[in-house]
Amino acid sequence: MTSSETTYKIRNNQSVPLDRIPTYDYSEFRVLMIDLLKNGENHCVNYFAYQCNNRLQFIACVASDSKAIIHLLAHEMDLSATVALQSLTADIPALHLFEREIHENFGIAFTAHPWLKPVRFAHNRKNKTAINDYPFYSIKSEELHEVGVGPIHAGIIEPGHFRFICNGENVLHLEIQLGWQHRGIEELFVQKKKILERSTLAENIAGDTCIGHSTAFVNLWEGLCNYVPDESLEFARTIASELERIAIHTGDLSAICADIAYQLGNAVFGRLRTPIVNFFQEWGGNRLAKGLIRAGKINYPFTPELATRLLEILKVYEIDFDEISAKLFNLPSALNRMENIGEISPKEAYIIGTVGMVARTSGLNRDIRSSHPYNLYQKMDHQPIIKQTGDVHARAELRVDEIKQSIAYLRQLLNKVPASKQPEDHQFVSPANSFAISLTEGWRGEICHCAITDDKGELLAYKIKDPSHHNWMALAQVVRKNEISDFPICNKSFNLSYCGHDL
Amino acid sequence: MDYFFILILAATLVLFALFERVKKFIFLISFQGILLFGIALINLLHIDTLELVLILLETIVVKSIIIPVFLRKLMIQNQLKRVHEVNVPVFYSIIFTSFFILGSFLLSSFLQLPNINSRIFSIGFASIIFGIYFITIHKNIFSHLIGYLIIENGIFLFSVGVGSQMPLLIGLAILLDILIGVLIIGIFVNKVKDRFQSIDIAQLSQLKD
Amino acid sequence: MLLYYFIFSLLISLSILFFKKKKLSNSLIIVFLLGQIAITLFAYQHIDQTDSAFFKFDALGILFTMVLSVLSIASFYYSRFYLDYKDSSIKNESYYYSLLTLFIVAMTAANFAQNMAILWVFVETTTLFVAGLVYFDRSKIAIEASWKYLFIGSIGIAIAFIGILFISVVDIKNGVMALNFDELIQHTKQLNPLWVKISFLFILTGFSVKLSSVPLFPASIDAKTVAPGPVNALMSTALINVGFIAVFRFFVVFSHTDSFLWVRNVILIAAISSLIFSAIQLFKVKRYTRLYAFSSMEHVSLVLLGLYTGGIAYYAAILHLVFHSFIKAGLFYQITGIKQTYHSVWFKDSGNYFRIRPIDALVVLLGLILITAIPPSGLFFTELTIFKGLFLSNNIFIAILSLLLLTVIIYIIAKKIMHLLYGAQPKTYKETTNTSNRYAFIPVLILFALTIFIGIHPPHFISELINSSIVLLK
Amino acid sequence: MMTVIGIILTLILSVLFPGIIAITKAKVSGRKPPFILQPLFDILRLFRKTTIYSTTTSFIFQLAPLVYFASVVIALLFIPFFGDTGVFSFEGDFVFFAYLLAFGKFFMIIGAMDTGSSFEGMGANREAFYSLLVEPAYFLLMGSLALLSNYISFAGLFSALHFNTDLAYLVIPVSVYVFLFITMIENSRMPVDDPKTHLELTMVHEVMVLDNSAFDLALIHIAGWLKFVIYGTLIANFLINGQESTLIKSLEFVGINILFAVLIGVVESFRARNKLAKNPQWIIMLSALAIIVFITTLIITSKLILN
Repeated sequence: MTSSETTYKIRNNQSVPLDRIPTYDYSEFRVLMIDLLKNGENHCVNYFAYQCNNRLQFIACVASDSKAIIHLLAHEMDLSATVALQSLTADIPALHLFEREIHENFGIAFTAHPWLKPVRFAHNRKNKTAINDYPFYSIKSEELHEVGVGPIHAGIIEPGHFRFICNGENVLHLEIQLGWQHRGIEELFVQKKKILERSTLAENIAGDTCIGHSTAFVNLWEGLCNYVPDESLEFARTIASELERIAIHTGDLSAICADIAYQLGNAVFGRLRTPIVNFFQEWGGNRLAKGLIRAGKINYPFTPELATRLLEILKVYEIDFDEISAKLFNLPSALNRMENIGEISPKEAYIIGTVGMVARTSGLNRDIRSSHPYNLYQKMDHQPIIKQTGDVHARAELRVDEIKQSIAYLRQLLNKVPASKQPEDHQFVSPANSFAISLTEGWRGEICHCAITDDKGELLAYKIKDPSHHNWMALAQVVRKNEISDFPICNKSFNLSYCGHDL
Repeated sequence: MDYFFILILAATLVLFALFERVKKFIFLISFQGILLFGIALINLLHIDTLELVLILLETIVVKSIIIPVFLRKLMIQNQLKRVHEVNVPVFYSIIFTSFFILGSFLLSSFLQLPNINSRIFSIGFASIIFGIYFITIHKNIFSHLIGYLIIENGIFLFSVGVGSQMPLLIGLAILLDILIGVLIIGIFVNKVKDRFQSIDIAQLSQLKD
Repeated sequence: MLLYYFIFSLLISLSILFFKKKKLSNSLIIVFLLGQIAITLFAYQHIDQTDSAFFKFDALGILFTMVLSVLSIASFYYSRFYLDYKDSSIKNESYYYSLLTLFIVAMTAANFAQNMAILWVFVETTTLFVAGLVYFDRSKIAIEASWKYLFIGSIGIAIAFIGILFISVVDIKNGVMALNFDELIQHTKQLNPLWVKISFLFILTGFSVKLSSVPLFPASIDAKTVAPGPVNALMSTALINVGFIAVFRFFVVFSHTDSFLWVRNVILIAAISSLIFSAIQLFKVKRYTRLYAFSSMEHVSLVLLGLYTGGIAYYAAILHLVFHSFIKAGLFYQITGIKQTYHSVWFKDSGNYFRIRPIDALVVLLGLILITAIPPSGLFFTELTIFKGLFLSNNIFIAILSLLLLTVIIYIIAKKIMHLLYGAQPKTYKETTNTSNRYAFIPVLILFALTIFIGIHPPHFISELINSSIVLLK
Repeated sequence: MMTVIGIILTLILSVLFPGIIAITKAKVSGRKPPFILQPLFDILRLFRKTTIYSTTTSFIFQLAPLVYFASVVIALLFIPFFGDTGVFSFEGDFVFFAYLLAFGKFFMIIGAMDTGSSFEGMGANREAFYSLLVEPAYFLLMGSLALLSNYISFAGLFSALHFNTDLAYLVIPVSVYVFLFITMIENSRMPVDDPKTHLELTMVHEVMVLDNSAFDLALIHIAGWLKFVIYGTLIANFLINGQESTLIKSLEFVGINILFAVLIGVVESFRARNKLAKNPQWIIMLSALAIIVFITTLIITSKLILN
């Protein structure tokens, strides 16, 4: 029995009847998962449980990085049965957070899990009693001291608590506790029935990845309802996601410069971001592109005039951008703050299961645009940019290179603007007892949305996985052996989402 | 006037201890070449054309142009950016270096050497000591090459300081030695990098029994 | 004359490198060897005559060049086996031969150098060629060894240069420098005693890479660990002789100064510490190449002891080097045989050599007897003379210490070689069709026989050469 | 007379100083600059607020800003202007001057420790360490100058600095360079510390005064400005020692100080801050340079004779 025959294989943005997904005993499931994930080309994009008629269904989605397929497999258990499952984390550490989440939501005890702590301590968890002494990893020593930072920060960032164990200025260990912004988004998806409400929810999963999450949602929904979007829709979505990438990467570069106190870079990159987000304003009336991406239609069609305007903006943008990025990467004092700081080796990055930028800076080729292409990426031959060093410098350089790549893509796309139809509401009918999955490469990395419908075709469960999900763990790892004062720059170079994790 | 060059040369030693970027090392090596030319020119009393050409060749052409260009090539080929791994923290290195410099100036003042230009002796001595120190604290063979060049510069200073007239033969010999030495050692840096995927000296410890 | 020799050998070396033809290389090598013999004979004919301003055919140079010429014939002979064993390409082969030729030329030149700068240049040149030859294997450890040799050798030679600078300043006011040894000996009264002392320290330190003595011995030991056998044979013998010549020429100059006692004490310290280091290191060695390399270090320290003792021991020291050259070269030639048998030079992979290759084993046993200075080895007579000198000059404590260390060293060497000869056959050993030449041991036997013969009955010309080379010593 | 003019100029300049830096930085990065007196308005606003003290602090915390401010004001009175002596002047006053500033800083540090916050402890630790490292550079430099001029008071030292030998051309730029960066370190500016950062883990000086508010904070800020001008004046003293009229000297003085502020603005714009672990080695480098100045003065004064 080889794993290739034992899973249901699905492509990105497709749906499948639930009964087609092979269901196993947990022990079999476990062996199969280990078998799949020991292969370096696969990584788990989602593993979750949902409740259905007093039974607990577990579905695991394992994407292959080389073949454009996603393996689906499942196991189930009786809700009343209090069986302890043997944890997969010991074999596949990347799964630790999925198991913690399942443990939190359904009270499943995983044996041999190294740190079975609630992920978010949310009000909708199984065990609703408060935790008095919140467990934090600690080391007893006279020489070490603990520094707790947050959840309220000096800068304007989202809430998160960071617990450092330091030896003098050096960090030995960092534990990150998030969950302060838990809004129950996944449940809201099920509760809110209107598609407009759901679209709005998707836009607000993570404020800085508005396009990424809403694209994932609409692709998922169209895939579920077997609606084939026309080229103009895909065109608009591709343009928007590349624009978002440029805008946020530029803003990140500005923030990195601010953290290393490079005033010129901070000012210039900060200024450069503005015309890009202002273009969203011109296009769809919102600088963060809210209301732009809708299932089955686009309310603000992309016109050839907009294309001309965008090309002008990019032309002006590129001149300044090239100059300041060349300056930044030739400035010794700036390089000293970036090189060999916050390093993550390819091996570590693989074990943690990093995705997106963090993976690509550590030599892992993980880019949904090339491995599971969607929208217009299917027609482009996207070559991911890979860096090897995995330090702050690599992450900054990757941003610069990706911006350049995105600009090139935009120029290529803008050559031919497809004509748009008048926006009209399509009546989506979702099939009963189905599962759909959508993978999108947001600027931060791979976004995974999964939907499951019940016998009436209503949403039964909706699962979201932001790229931050895994990458937070990577951040906690990279600060080790670095100085505590280098934490802000490491954090900024990852720029992970708090609310995307908290959901 | 030669004090001027000598003291700036002393300052470059401090900078060698402070800097960590390969690019800056190469710049300093090149800069030292120019300083050496200044010192040699001022101190050689009866200078004839041939000797001038030789010194010019040795300092400006070889030390501050050919070798830096070659090192630059090495740096680009091996993607060297920084020389981080050091056995002694830079902080202490700077203190040590200051003491090397102060010590060698005081020593040569104290010794009052009869047959040697003690100004040049002091800085040459400091360069050699510093070069050896530089090699011992670094774990990276590219920095060892830099350390070797610092020692060679110190030796050049010695040969200027010893006699007001440097025999042509010795000049030529040093020139040849440095050029060939650096080229061959440089080629070996490449080989080591190819074979070991790193130029960390810790890799080179298989021979011990 | 040497100029023609250089041009001749350079042409040969370059044609070997460029034509890359096996037969042509072989005949060119024979031509070169003939040239080498010719220059040796020419030098012997023109003893004590200068050759241009930079070279002089003096007795010591001639003696060591004779040794070198004999060994280079043998080395080229064994290189054939080594290269066959390595199954190397014609490209590598011509690279090897070309470098080996140049290496021999550089050593010959260094032997005859009369000018300090020239001596210095040629010693430095040997470093470059040795590094190239050590790198021949292209393995990781070969890179490591050649890198270390090159690097430490370059630094050492730079240090020696400072020493040369210090001693060469004879006329302070006019900054006149004497670079010829003969000229310098006439000016010894003008030398500054402090500078003399410091310069000898630098010179000894610098040439210790070649001499394989304290302090810079590790580089040369590492290089000898991985160098090809025939190259190793030259490095452990002829190159050591070059290092000795370099130090000895300065030693002769210093013997005319007031600081001679100080210089001798420095030599003593170097000798004793080398002996101690080699004894300690021998406990740790796990490879035959390293064993032989440290054994060379031991013999060098005995030679240095001879220099310290003076008188009749000068004679013994130089003769000791000649014997050591023949015996050690023979042992290193045998290494190729061991390598062919076990495909390794590690102790753990070897054993039961007597059963596997009886004749070769017999030769190794003979080599062991000779290198540990058991009679009829010539080394026995020289060591006896050196220690006699030590006792007579009231250095009883030093003599006893050295003898103790020597006992330890002999014990270790004998034990390791006995392991090779009679130890249990290693599991890694695989019976192979014996590819080696069955008569490969004959030249080694000739070398050994030569040692015994010279030891028992030294030919007149040898004792004459040695005597005239130490005549300048005070 | 000159001293009075000097002090008045100093006070005016100290108010303008942060404004000039801010304007330079804004201009360089292409932003709209703030009004030059904006920092002063901020301070005035702080003065109107009520000071709030944490319940865990003792009187030391309340005293610290006052002591700090007072120490800086007194230190100001030691500075000589245009070749004239300061208000106070005695032999060895530059040592006293250094200790006075150190005394003020010491109080700030124990004030920060008094709050018991781990951040402020971290900041105080860093600041104390950097101040300690600056000391050798300062004393080596002043010692060298004293050796060169044969005076051991500020006034005498600056009045008797004669740069008539070639080597003095080496002494001036290196001394100015070292002094410039001593100023940057003492005032917690780039590249050692970044006054703009608001990340508690990377701050040095800012984190130390995290708990101070209103009046106390205003005092600390003003003391910081004064310190800038004090060092600016010391640097100016290196360069102004001709026989011009008071007016020209005053203009030169103002010019040098403005130039100084602009220079700081430019330095802060065009480079990134040091990695925190690099700071100690960077600061000790100043001492190494001071040693070279020291050797130079030894050679000039023939204490060190090299043939």
